[in-house]
Amino acid sequence: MSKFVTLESAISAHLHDGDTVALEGFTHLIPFAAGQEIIRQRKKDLTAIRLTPDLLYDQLIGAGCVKKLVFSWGGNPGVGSLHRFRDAYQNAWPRPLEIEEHTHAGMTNRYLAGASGMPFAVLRGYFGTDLVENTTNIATIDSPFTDEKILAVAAINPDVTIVHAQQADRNGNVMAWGIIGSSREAVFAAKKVIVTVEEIVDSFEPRFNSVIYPEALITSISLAPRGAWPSYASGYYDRDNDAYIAWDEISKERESFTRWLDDEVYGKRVQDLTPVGMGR
Amino acid sequence: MSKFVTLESAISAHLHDGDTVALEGFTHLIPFAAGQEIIRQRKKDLTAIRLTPDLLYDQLIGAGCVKKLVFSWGGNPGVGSLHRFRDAYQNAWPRPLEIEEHTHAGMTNRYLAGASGMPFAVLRGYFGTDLVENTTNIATIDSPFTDEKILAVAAINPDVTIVHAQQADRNGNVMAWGIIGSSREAVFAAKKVIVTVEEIVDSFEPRFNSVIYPEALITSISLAPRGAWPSYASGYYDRDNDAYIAWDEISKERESFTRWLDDEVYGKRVQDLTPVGMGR
Amino acid sequence: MAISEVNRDALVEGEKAPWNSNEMMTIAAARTLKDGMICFVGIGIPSTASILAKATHAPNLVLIYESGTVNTDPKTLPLSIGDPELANRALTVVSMPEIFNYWLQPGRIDVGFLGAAQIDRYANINTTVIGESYEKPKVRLPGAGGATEIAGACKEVIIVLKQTTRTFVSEIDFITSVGFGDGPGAREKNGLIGGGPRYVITDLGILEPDPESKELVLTSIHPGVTLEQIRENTGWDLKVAANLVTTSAPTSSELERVRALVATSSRKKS
Amino acid sequence: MAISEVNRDALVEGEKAPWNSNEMMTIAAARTLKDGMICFVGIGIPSTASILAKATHAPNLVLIYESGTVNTDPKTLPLSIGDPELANRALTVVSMPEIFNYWLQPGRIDVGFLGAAQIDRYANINTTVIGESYEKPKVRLPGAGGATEIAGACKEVIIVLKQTTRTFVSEIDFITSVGFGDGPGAREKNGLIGGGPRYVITDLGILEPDPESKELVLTSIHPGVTLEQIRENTGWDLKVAANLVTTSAPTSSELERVRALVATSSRKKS
Repeated sequence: MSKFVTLESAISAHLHDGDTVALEGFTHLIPFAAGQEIIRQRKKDLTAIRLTPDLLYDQLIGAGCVKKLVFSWGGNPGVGSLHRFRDAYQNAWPRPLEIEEHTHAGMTNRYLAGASGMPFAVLRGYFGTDLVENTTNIATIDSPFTDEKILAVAAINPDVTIVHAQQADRNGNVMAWGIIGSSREAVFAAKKVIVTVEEIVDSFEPRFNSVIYPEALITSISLAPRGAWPSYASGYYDRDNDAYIAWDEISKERESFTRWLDDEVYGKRVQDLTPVGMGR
Repeated sequence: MSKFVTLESAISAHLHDGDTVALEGFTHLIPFAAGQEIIRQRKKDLTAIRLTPDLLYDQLIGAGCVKKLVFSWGGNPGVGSLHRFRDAYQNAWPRPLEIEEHTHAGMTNRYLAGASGMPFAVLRGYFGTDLVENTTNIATIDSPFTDEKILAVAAINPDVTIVHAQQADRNGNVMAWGIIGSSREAVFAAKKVIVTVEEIVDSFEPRFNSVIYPEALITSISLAPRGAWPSYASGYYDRDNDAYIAWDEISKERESFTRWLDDEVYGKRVQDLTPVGMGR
Repeated sequence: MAISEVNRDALVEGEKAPWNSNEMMTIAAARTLKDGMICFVGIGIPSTASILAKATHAPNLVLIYESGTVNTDPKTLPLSIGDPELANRALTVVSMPEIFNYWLQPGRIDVGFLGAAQIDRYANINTTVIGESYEKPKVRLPGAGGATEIAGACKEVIIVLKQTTRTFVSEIDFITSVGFGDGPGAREKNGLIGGGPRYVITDLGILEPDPESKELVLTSIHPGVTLEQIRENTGWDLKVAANLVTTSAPTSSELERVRALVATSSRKKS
Repeated sequence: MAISEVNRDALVEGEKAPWNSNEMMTIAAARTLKDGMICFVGIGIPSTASILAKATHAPNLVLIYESGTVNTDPKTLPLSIGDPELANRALTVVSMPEIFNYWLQPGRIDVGFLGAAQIDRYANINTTVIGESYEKPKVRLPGAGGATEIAGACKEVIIVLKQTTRTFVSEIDFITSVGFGDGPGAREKNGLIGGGPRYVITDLGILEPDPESKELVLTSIHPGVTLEQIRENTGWDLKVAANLVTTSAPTSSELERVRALVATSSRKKS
């Protein structure tokens, strides 16, 4: 069966209520189209994992899809707060939100452990902070070679990892370039991998800082041009900083957010962009 | 002071008797020119670290530069044995050789720990083999999250790491592409980094599978065209498999090896290829 | 009486100064960066200050952002830590495990640049929650991001924040990133390999840790600001250096550059 | 009497067979690979067999070499594990930490392909030293390389080696890579997540572990070879399957392909 399917089919077939899911991409290549399709399909009770929840998870949280958030930095970069995240955490609207909080170094190493098939990874971090008393999935181990205590963080192996990338080739391999964040580790760590791409090409051209995800790692690929907007896809479109600034207003009140949800998410349907001859 | 110096100056200034040194590159980009300059300068008592000693360390060992070898696979790939390594280990010629033996996974994680500034790295490996009783710098730790025993390997932080790469730019950044092996980790793990390159360019072009070593990591850069021969430099020349096969004969007897040393190493002087206007 | 934030820009001899307090803070921060340093940069004022330093006295500053952009040379102010400007103008872009494990963790970074919501006398900082309960905070802040390990591993750390009794508090509500913990020996006890905070730069002055006690000491006061005003904006009994100096006023060239930079921001303020 | 290696190529009904024993071994190994498998390949016969399988019945075989070449499609036989042919014809080339930690260690590889200098009845293998002393060996072999963790983590392992009393020994001199240790439960005790050896393919026949005892059992005998000959070339009392079969003879197409491949080798033999 071809891995090329519509985004609607991909989310419907591979993401289930109650799953742990990581939508990754750091500032760049954030899978917004996939996130909004999750909202449209009214998935619920998700454990949503991501270093930077960003607008993406503010939307999912505000729409009531998320039961628990595992993260390391929850703001609107350069703008301010994530109002829907705050409202859920502080006021349980539209539902109570549990959190599990780490640092970027901790989260990226948790994915790394997951990618490596290890129960944990080791790093220097957390010691001396109040995170030690207030989070889970960390432990202290004694270095067997030196007189030091080292932090261990538990592996994360999401049921589903979702990433956006610039290109897929016709064999189902995927290429991303530019800022990649922790996406590679989140992909290797996952049980299933859903990818959205800007474009399907015959073959890849060399690029600086490129990462190729071989077909063997990937569960499904969907064409989703501008699928990372308002974040960006290097070589295709730039970050829409104005949209990030505008989100502050949209998300500030429940009413304006709900209106946005109705107009921009529930009121729209994902376009069927399955390339001719690829699956279905 | 410019980082661009002759290979002779680089080895003379930065590698000292008794140092631990890693000449890395896996099949590809093996720094043969640098290795032979080490022999010419009659460096001694080196602890020589490398996953695959290859012809490179067979030459250094036969020339008497090496006190201890830390490695994971000591053969002439596809051809047979490393005769000088065997003769040194089994017959102490030209001097006794200590060894410390690991697996590729162990060695690459030892460099990774060194690159990460950690005292150790963790992996699944070694358990059940006779390596456990016969090597050092390994330990067993209990996973703090699961009921498992995990192998820890001690970090390697060489005094000097030497790598060959295709290109340096005029700012002293270095770009390698193709098979990179454990070179990146060996570079990040080192106290000093000596690089030889095929070419100095104004700026880098995008390549598949490229790695860039920023100038900040590098101690010295020397121009050494064909400096990886008889291994290869993707985009410049291919592996000289015939030379690998011929080494079997050259190295088999002490006499033929000594003749090779005299003719091809001691009898030659590294060419001064310092680019005009770069240092000195 | 604490000076309100709005009138901080009109302090110099009763007249409106030719700079505002943000500009003074940014310029003072930029001046601490030496040419050739490897600098781990956060977004906001740290970013403005680093880009300013690279554009002026420190052209060989190596700027690294946690998004993975290594040796980048932005000409406009990024809004986020991974704006296209940062990626497009970088020598190379690497993954976050490489940035955190290979660059930051081994102590390879000369200077880390942090902001904060709260700071205490030992330069411990809070960016997690305001209020006494972690579970039921008064205000939920973004959290640690890269700050915890930046504070732990960089050879030195520079902290930039506005100085008020809300930010300079005798006890912070949550230790997100360790400065000097509870004093001498605390960093070593926690295995933090970096040197800890070197400067705390505010809109009113510059503080540095006492070499012995590790407590922050006011060492420089920005032009037009009084010591009394600084004391009134600090939530503890602030120590003052015997040789307290006045920060050099921004030069016209520094001001020109910082304003040109801020004008490139999507938000049109630094 | 054990057959010498030199006359193994002339066993079929007293005449010279139209193939040699290396070819039979390579072809038998190739046949075990199923289309679509992810295969971690060592150099030598494992490489020849994998490339042969991909060129014949398993075009979607994903070949991964420890040098970091992922999904490569070599048309000539590599001499080393990182020949230009492997790198140039790969989908991507990654670092060794990525190959060992992200690809191999989590059990993502379907089949690992190993050679050996010695093997025992539980398919434990030695590639380290010949002789009883590790410090003073009779022969120092190359060592583990990637084999230890390949044997540990792949879903299944295929071992290819010539069968003689020097290679099939009752006790190997050094356990470099674990097959089934000392029997049932040994892999679990050592935390080895992979399934262990699935086939041992020699120039004389095919052995498989008994599902219960984990001891190797002869399940197939190559055409022209006798059971007696196999017993004489095994250093322990070899168990034989009740339903022992004869390996299908190489087809002319298989022979043609394997010879064409071997002709591309720098060494001109597989």
